[in-house]
Amino acid sequence: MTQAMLSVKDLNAYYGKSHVLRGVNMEIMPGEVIALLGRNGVGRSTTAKAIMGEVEPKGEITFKGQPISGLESYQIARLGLGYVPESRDIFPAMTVRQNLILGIKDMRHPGKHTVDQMLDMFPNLRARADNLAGVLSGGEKQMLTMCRTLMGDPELIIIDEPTEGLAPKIVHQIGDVIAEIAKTGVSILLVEQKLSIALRIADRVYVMGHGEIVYSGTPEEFKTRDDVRAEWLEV
Amino acid sequence: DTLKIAFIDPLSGPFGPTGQDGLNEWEYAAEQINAKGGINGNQVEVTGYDNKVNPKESLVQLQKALDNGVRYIAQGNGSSVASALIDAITKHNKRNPGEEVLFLNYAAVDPSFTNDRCNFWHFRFDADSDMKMEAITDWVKGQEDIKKVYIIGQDYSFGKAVAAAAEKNLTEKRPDIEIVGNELHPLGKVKDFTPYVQKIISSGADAMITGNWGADMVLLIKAAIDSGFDGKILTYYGGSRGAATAMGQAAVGQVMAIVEHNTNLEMSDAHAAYVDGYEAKYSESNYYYQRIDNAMHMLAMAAEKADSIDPVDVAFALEGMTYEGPTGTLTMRADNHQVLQPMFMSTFSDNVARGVDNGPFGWVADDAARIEAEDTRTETTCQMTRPSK
Amino acid sequence: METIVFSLLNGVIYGLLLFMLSSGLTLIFSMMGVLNFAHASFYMLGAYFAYTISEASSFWVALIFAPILVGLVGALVEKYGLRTVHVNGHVAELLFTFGLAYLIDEVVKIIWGRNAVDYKVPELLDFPLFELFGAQYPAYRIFTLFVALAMLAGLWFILNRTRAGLIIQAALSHPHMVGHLGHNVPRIFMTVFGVGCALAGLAGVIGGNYLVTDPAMGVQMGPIVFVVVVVGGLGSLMGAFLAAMILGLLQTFAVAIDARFADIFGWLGLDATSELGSITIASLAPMIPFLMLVLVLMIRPRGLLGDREL
Amino acid sequence: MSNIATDTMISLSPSGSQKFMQRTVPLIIFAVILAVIPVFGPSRTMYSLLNAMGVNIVFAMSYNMLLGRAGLLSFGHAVYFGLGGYAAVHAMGAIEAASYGDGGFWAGYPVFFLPFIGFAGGALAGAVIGWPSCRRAGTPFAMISLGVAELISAAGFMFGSIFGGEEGISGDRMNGPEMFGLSLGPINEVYWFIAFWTFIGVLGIYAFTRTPLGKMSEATRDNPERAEFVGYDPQKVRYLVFIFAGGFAGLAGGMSAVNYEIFTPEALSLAPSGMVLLMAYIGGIRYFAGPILGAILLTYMQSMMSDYSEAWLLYLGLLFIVIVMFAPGGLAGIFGGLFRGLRGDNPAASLRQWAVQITGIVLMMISLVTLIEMSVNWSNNYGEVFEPFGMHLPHDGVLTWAVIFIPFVAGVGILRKALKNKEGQA
Amino acid sequence: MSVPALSINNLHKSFGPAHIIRGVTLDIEPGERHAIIGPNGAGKSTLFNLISGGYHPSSGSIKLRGEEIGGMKPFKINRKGLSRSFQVSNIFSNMTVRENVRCGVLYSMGYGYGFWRNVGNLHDVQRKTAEILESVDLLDKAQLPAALLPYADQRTLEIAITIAGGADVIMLDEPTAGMSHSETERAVALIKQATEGKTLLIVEHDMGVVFNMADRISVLVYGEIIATDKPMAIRGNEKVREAYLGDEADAIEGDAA
Ligand SMILES: Nc1ncnc2c1ncn2[C@@H]1O[C@H](COP(=O)(O)OP(=O)(O)OP(=O)(O)O)[C@@H](O)[C@H]1O
Ligand SMILES: Nc1ncnc2c1ncn2[C@@H]1O[C@H](COP(=O)(O)OP(=O)(O)OP(=O)(O)O)[C@@H](O)[C@H]1O
Ligand SMILES: CC(C)C[C@H](N)C(=O)O
Ligand SMILES: [Mg+2]
Ligand SMILES: [Mg+2]
Repeated sequence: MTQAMLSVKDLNAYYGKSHVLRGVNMEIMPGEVIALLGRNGVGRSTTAKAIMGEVEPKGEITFKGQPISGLESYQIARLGLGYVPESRDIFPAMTVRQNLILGIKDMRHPGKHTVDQMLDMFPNLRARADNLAGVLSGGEKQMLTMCRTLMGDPELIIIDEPTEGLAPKIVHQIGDVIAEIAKTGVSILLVEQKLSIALRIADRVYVMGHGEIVYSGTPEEFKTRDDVRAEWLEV
Repeated sequence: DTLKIAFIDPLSGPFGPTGQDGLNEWEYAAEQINAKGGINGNQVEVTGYDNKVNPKESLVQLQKALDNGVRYIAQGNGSSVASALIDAITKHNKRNPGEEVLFLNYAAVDPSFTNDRCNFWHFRFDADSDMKMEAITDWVKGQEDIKKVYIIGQDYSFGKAVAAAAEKNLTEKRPDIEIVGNELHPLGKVKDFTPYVQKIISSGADAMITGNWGADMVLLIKAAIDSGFDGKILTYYGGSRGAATAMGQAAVGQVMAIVEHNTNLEMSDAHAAYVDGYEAKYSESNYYYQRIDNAMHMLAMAAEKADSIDPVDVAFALEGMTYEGPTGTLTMRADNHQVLQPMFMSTFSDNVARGVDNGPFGWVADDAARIEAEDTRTETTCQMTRPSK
Repeated sequence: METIVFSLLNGVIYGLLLFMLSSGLTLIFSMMGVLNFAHASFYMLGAYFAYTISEASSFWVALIFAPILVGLVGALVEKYGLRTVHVNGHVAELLFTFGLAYLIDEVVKIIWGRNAVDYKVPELLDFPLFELFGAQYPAYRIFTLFVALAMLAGLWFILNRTRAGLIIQAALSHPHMVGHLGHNVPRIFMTVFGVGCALAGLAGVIGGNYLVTDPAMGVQMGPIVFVVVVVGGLGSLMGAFLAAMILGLLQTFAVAIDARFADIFGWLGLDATSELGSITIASLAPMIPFLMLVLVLMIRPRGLLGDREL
Repeated sequence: MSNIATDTMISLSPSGSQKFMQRTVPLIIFAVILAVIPVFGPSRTMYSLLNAMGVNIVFAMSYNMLLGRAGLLSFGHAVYFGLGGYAAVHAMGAIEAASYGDGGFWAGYPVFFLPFIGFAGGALAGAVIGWPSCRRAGTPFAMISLGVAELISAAGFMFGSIFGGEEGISGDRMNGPEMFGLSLGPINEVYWFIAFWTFIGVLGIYAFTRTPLGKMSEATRDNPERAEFVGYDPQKVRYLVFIFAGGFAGLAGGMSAVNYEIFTPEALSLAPSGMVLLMAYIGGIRYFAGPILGAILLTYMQSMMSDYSEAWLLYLGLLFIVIVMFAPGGLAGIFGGLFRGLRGDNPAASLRQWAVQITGIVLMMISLVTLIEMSVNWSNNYGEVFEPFGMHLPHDGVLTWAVIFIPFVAGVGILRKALKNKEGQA
Repeated sequence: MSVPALSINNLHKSFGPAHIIRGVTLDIEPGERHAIIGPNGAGKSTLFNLISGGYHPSSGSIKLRGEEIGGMKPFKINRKGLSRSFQVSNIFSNMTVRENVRCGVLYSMGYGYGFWRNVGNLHDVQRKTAEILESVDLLDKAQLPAALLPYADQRTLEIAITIAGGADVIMLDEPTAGMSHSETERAVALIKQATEGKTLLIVEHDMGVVFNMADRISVLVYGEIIATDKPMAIRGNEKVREAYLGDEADAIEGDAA
């Protein structure tokens, strides 16, 4: 059996006294695209944050067999985990190009992507390459964040709500891009609300409810499970 | 009983060291007099109160001192503080009859304290800045080769007083001397005096007169020496702590200071023992304020004469009192409460029996450099109002 | 003529000293956004370390090791102090350094005493290099000129040739994100702060014997360092250099000018004996930096060459 | 308009009794404390200390109108304190001149009300200087205030007729009509004057926080952009707040003028501006009462601690750093935490927790104080030795180092354990 | 015909060389609900900023009820009765929810920069605040610090502050971004109710919201309005499909989970 890329066992997390994650278990195999679904506020973003070390994780998280809970976030990143947060966090006072350069972890060993490739991928960005990132439109910011993370050559990317606030057409494009990225062999953990996208590109689906994984299966199987949808996704 | 003296001067902060030296000498003087039975049978107790050279803080410390039963205040660092204290003490004495307080000024030399603003409760044991300038210019009078003089000082009441006196005295005593510059610089703000010094050098001055003290004095002299100024530097406070280190070999014979004492004067055995005792006790500081020793003795004599340690009695007794001090006869003028004492134009030297700042340099004054007490007398505009006895 | 030559020379040297002092702060302030109030205290530490080292061995050893030591102190301060406060924002950082300044000043007094120490110019450089209009020019001053230029070059390299600057700037807006991109932000912060302090230390090694080494030297130089950095413009080393030079020259020229307000504004009917009229230009010298500070902030908030506003 | 809205309005805003408990009671307690102090027959020192505290309380509170409430970090607040104070001293002089001279307006003006003049002076200065400085917030504001403070205090030494040079301007408070039977001569009478104005100052500043302008100053601090989109000009808000802060600083200046009967240009300089910053911050800028605590503590340290230790500035620096690092809420934050703990579900546990923490802190302090005092005494080099409680602690004594190390190690150990426990509980 | 509530004429905006708004002309009638859609980066938020005073137009005019407001300061425009929300929540995070709303209310009720009145005693302000909280259903959270609100509630508060001042032209920038389906529905209902009788200008990417709410829709692409029309017509417009909607035009419900 191949080793899981990322494995999360019995993960708990707290905000102050509120217990947000209550024993999350999940596994991501190399090259897999996983969609993490769930209602607002069930803890999907928190799961991402806990894996990335932004929220203190209680439980076992291993990446390529190596335990990563308790590591500093830069150490986690250097192991090959990329993260596109919900808040996007572009660096507003820097140009688009500088933002991209910052995605490179070590200038001496730049990754396989170059800034130019990235700008080709998103023509919108190319036009703004030397503008300050702070003035980008909401959608442009989203694209920038994804590219920036790719610059670091991650083996697994956690993407939190990439399509939020995007024009319908772009939403579709983003879906394509993610699928494209996946094809290069990168594993992806996609936190998404829009089922159409999630189901189109995911190999497997996890559904989260009340801080736990309540369902996992393939998209095909999931489409047949109206009960899961009804109980955990719709209102 | 004890006679309590409150020493209100800076004990922390940038001026802390200067204040600490003063306190050391007051304490030492008290110790010595206590060993001989105290003042009129009372032990003397000196307590330091830190005013951080701040007039307002001085008033808080004054209240503290009053609480502790203090009736004598000693202060010297800064005429501005002295001025505030004089005001406060006058008001206190007016508002609290029977609890009068006496102010023993050992270093604040603004001439107005013994002129227009003279005050019964204030006695000054240091020569005022006019008197010191008289002494300096008297010395200049004899120096034929000094033709051009540059006056530089700090921009505040004291610096202005020095400049005015220098100008007035020089024109009177040596009308041939050209005053090639008269400059005031901001107090304690200049970091590099080189531009000033170069101005002085280009003016062709053979001598510079300055009342600067603290960092302003050290930096000024250092810049002058580094830039090769070779005229005389006539100072008020060249002898104070830390200056010798900064000046170094190059300043020998060039820097002079007007003081009431230096440790290389001829001293009686008793006095030498006194100085030695001090320097042994406080190895980091040098014996500097002879006037503190003088003040302590005069206070003792006055108390004995009045047979009381009540400030009012002591004040009346102090008026006009003479004292045979280690350097000669001292007189406390009755008309304005200013002491008259012999002064010395000391010269910075590397050939000394006693060095300062733990170094090889020190200050010397020969007989020619001595100014007799009577010669330092200046006119006063004081109109003293005295309390009824 | 004399005055002009002197003032130029002195202005330049004083300006360079100011630049040396503030270059470290430019680094720290523009990269980390920390208004380090203790910067001048690190300058003082540099001078004292240099004094102690040069007593034990020589000035040249001190020239190398004193800044390194100061840098280490700075790095420790960052690691165990500033880092904790960082999360509470810039005001907290600033206040931390404010307290640190007190602390360093007091500790210096305890270790080296309250008086000036005899930190001497190295004998090798202790001679008048040339004489101009009767005034000697010490070789050491010219030496400072070269050190300052070397610093300028070195710093320019650090700021422009390394990505550290970018990373730190990024970390100011989103520290977590920078971590997620694989950058060890804390270590970079520590390094920058350390290097900034080391630069202050170097200025102390040079300035300590040029001026005086005493416990008040830090307090005296404190505010003017800010002026240089702000007037020069955030993030701009050349700006800081320019500002330092302008300040140095203006202050020196002001001292050299023998004029009173009345001489200049006489046409307004200002009387030389009046209070306003009798103010000399020279006495305004120490105010010039602050006047510049206020004017620049009001008219051109990004400073002379800054690339962004404060 | 519906009933619901009316009902909810009532339920939303605190009830009358709540208001009374939260707002009126603390003020009454404050007034009572002020009124009761003389009953204990304070000494002269105590009085002068209390008076200084009163002045600093108002000064620090006025500073916090800027820093805490409006988010404006100023390094030059003493300028307004000083200018207000000077206005008051000059007025005091005018009163004196008028009462010995030919009367006029000033002859009838009681010294007791000089703080009004101070307020006017400070506010006027704020109105003039604030105009350019309030255009920007944040660091530019801080830097401008620094520059302005340096400029004004330098000018203070230049214009002798206004500021009196190094010596300052003095006055005599015992002139003009008496108020409330207070001659203001003896210090205990001055106390009543100070107490009165301290209360007025605190009350006034409190009232200000409750006004629309006061509320909007907080809003502008949090989010100036949004404030602009609800109809407010952030510059104008800052400017108006600045004037008021200047006014109350001037009020404190007026109190100080009467208390000390002297004002020196130093009062305008960076040092007091820095001090008031320390007071407000150490006290806690997020709490209304924070600056009061800070003013009390720092005034005490400034005047009294220098009697006990030469290293008092070192202690001040340390205290400040510790607060900045570990208790950004300041003293008020610490007390608030204690209070909440006591009212929480498990007061006994919190008490135990604090007892442990305090033990740890005290142990570390013992070691630190010993180290510092030993060093200070030793470095003074007069052969002095630190001798607390009859112990003899020279720098080379074994006992000394034992007193330094053992409590330190013990203290660190205890604190670590305490912190671990706390985490375990969470 | 009545004066348009908002009338934009040949508006341009450039940032340096970047020409972002390229001649927008648009009239919005009083009481109309008007949506602006368009690709990311088309300039929708920029247009909002121009109208509300955040940016200074490069050229062209903006009239509010016939009065020119182009280039005025935001607070002046706000006082004339135009209020906006932000794409990213922009609230007073250290204040409570109630205080946040009150900040929105104060100026419009004439209390301005007053420093002689106690806000606690301004009963009309209290009442208005309560009304607004009530209407957006935040009453039970009134005493919470705004920073602690869940995301969706923060968005709601954002709207509450915007409508608090009683402006009759309301501009909302992506009010439902990041909300779940149910939250979106609630928000839509709330917006409909709160802007009853007022002029509404809204930017949204959620086509469900747009088509459900708008009387008319303008499509902004690269700084130009390529179409302004009734929803049905926009849906059928080929240019719009190509530039913006893509295949989504058919599945207009939106498909938030
Ligand atoms: N910083 C925080 N402090 C306190 N509670 C928080 C914090 N961040 C999130 N929460 C709470 O934790 C829970 C889970 O949040 P999380 O962001 O993981 O949800 P999510 O599933 O990603 O939902 P969303 O669709 O809102 O992004 C929510 O109830 C949220 O209110
Ligand atoms: N201050 C500015 N300087 C330079 N370019 C700017 C500035 N503000 C906005 N832009 C550019 O203008 C374009 C329009 O931005 P805007 O924010 O208006 O887009 P938008 O239509 O709201 O997009 P979204 O739907 O993604 O929010 C973007 O390409 C952006 O980069
Ligand atoms: C201690 C002295 C330097 C004080 C100074 N002479 C003065 O009167 O101000
Ligand atoms: Mg989320
Ligand atoms: Mg937008």
